[in-house]
Amino acid sequence: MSVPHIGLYYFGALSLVLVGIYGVLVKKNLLKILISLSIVETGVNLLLISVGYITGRSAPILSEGIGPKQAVDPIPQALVLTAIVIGVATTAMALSVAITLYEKYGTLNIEEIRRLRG
Amino acid sequence: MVSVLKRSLAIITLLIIGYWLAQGLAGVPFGQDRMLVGKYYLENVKAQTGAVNAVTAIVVNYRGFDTLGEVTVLFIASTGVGALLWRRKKKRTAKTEGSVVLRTGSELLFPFILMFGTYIFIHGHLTPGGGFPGGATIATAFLILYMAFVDYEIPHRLFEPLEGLAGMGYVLVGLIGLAIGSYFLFDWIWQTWHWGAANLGRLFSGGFIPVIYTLIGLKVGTELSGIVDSMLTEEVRE
Amino acid sequence: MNCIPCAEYIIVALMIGSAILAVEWRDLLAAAVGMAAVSLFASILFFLLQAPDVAMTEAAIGAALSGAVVIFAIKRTQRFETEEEERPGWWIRW
Amino acid sequence: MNGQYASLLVALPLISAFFVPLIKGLGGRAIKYYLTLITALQAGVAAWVFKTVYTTGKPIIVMAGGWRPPVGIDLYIGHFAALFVLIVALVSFFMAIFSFDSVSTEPTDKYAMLFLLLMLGATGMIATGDIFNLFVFMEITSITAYALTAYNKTGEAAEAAMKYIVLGGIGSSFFLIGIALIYGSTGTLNMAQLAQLAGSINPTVIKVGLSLLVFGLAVEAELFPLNAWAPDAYQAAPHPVTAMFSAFVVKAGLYALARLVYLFSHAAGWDFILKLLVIMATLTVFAAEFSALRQRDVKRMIAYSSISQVGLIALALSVGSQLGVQAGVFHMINHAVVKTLLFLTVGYVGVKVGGTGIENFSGLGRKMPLTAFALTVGALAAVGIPLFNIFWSKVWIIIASIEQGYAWEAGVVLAASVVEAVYYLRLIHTMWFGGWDGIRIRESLPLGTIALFLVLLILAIGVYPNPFWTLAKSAGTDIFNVSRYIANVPLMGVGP
Repeated sequence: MSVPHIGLYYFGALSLVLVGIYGVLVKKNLLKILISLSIVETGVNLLLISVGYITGRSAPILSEGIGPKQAVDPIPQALVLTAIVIGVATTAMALSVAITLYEKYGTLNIEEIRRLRG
Repeated sequence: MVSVLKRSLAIITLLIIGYWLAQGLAGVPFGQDRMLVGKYYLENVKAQTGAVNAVTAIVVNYRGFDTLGEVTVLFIASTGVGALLWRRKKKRTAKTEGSVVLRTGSELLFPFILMFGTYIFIHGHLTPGGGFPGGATIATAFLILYMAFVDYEIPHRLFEPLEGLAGMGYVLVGLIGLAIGSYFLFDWIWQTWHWGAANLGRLFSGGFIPVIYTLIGLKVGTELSGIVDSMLTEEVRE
Repeated sequence: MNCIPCAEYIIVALMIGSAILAVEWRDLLAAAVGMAAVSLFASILFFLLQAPDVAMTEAAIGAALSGAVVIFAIKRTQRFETEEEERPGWWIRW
Repeated sequence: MNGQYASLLVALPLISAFFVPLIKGLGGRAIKYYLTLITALQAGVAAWVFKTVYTTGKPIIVMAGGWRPPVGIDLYIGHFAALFVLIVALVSFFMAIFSFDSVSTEPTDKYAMLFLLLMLGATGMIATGDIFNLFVFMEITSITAYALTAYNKTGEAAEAAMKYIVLGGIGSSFFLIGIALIYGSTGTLNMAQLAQLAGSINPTVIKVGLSLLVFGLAVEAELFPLNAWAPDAYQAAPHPVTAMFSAFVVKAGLYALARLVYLFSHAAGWDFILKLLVIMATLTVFAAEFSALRQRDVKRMIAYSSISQVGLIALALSVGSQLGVQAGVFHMINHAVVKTLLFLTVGYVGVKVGGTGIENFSGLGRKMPLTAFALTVGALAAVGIPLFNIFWSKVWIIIASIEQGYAWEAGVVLAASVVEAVYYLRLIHTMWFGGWDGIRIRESLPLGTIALFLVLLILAIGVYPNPFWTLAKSAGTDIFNVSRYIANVPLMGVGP
């Protein structure tokens, strides 16, 4: 049982994911839970990009002396573009549900909402 | 007391998850060349799609199906937000007008931000950026207007049909590809007609990438400003 | 001493710090700003990882627009997390 | 016609959904007619695809953009996908008709768009051959599902949607981390190529990555720790949407789960994933059956019953033998038919009588005889009585599990059937022998036709199971036989 060695970027991404999940588990305010979810998403995106990084290479825009051998992996970048947009879509959707809940129950606390619903 | 218990329980769970994930990540070391399909893209992107920016070529051309789905997700979000916050009569309820600086500045900046957004999505195949940041920039322009003026609203009659039309345009470009090149989302402009092969690396190249990015930019801009509008207008009670 | 690596360490530390603050602050407006800060630092990291497209998208969509949308939602609901006594057994019922 | 025209399965619902904002001025009724028309067209395309695949015996590979996989994204419409795309389209068509009576909440145009996109998402999840594309379609499905769950704008609906969003958000993040790990160790996202390379991946990475993928999909597939959203969402969503959730949204998740798990069957540490799935599935069955017993609301009760059946399907899929997968697919087909019928009739009662509490079903046999008859057939079928369709798939699941030495798994199936019998018989008793308030309600002709069609289908499968069992067998083989899957995808020579 030794803690595996991972790089700085992996560490940063993983910490974001864990901090976000902590927020989702512990917090009771709905907006806070959504903010935490969005932090998790940012962490996952950072993780994907770091998986595609290759030390010492430059961005995959093939002009001015940057050939195929000098560029990082472009696929994760394309994936993350998609994931970012999906993330903001989910956030917007979730916030409008939260607004509806607030209009119905007058609170954003999940415990309170449960109690009001019975 | 309970709170402390809860927090420590959550932290223990997280440490287990984190350890588990780190175990997995250790098997994928950072910074190494593990490209397989990626190498193919980098080697063939210029010849096969006419784009210089490999990420754009992947997003629009090689993995265009994903992007179609992504546009759909944003469309769903704008539709869903519209459906949930739908009221028979809606109006802006902001009370404080923006300061003079904000109002004048936003009026001055508005056309320039629009132009910048357009620039970003038209040049997507050459420089970083593309339809999504471009569209988001356009939405930011409208966001600034919303913040500066208490009664500003986007032209709904124009925006909602535009949103639908841009989406239909994307699918239609794909269907034309199906008719011409017998594959859905086939890049007929580049691969059948060879337009723009002479000026690789300039604006008029890249096959259908600029066309699709323009459609995406329009769609993303209208959708995101539609979401902002749905969130900022509230029900009027008579 | 080369200073690109130390800048990386500083940015990662700032990013994690703002994430923790975003989760812990009771003022939701501040938490929303913390969330936007996380996105902003992440977009700098994307830039350092040679992903300019992603960096631009993250800055425009992740930091600006999602922050704005969260702030609008706060405006339509309430600004502070309510403090109240917690009862045991919450994790069974969720 | 060229096989590439199967891409219309995705293009048609998309372009018609984008068209709705242009015709929203025509009013709600016109939009519902439009919705019915589009779903009928989709069913036509799906029927053509089904016919092509089953007469030629070869899958249709749609290559988006003309790029051969793994460079481009391919849609793999094999025996399973062809069958289920047809089921998705047909159920959507029926539910579009049902929407005339049951959905009156404004704004109808947005409902129509979301409805079409839910159908699109499930179709895409079933058809896609690329793991990230699967994620995109999963998000399309789940975000539409969030919006449709909250569509009624009641407090319960909003709370159910919120639960779904939080669990779904965590699930999709896990799924994406899984994709990152698996992409990082193989360099490809195409399912066929992943299956080729599966043997060479680091075992720790595959264990962590695959269990993350399983957890991510478990939200959609309603497996135990992540299915807390399901009963609430089923109860609060508009009635047609509930039927769609149960008939194909969860099936799409289960299929994706089975496909991904069997793709990696050559990888080290694969047995670990199967064990994990068996545990999750068993817990799903138990938790759902015992919750169903306590319910006073019929829609919620059927929702729990649906979840427990989903657990049974997952059990069958995770036995790890060809027969098990085939039995699971057969159960999927039967479950889709039966649950469509049950949610259709229960929803119709909810619309006409004004609620789905058990008290509303008292004397239904004389109030709405046709609906009550259909509901009874559906309930008897769900219990698994001989001469009804689910009997056969349960028998096959039991045989498959005994063959693999999982005797206790067969016990789980039997115990679940007993518990189901208790609460369904209670419902039937209330309907036929409960007090009647003397009111007769006129039943609508189109819905009666649909219900009778489904009843006849249930009886047909129950009496002549062989043709359907043959269908399920070829569809199940499509999932289980990975080497044939790899051989069918025209992979380009990229990489080692």
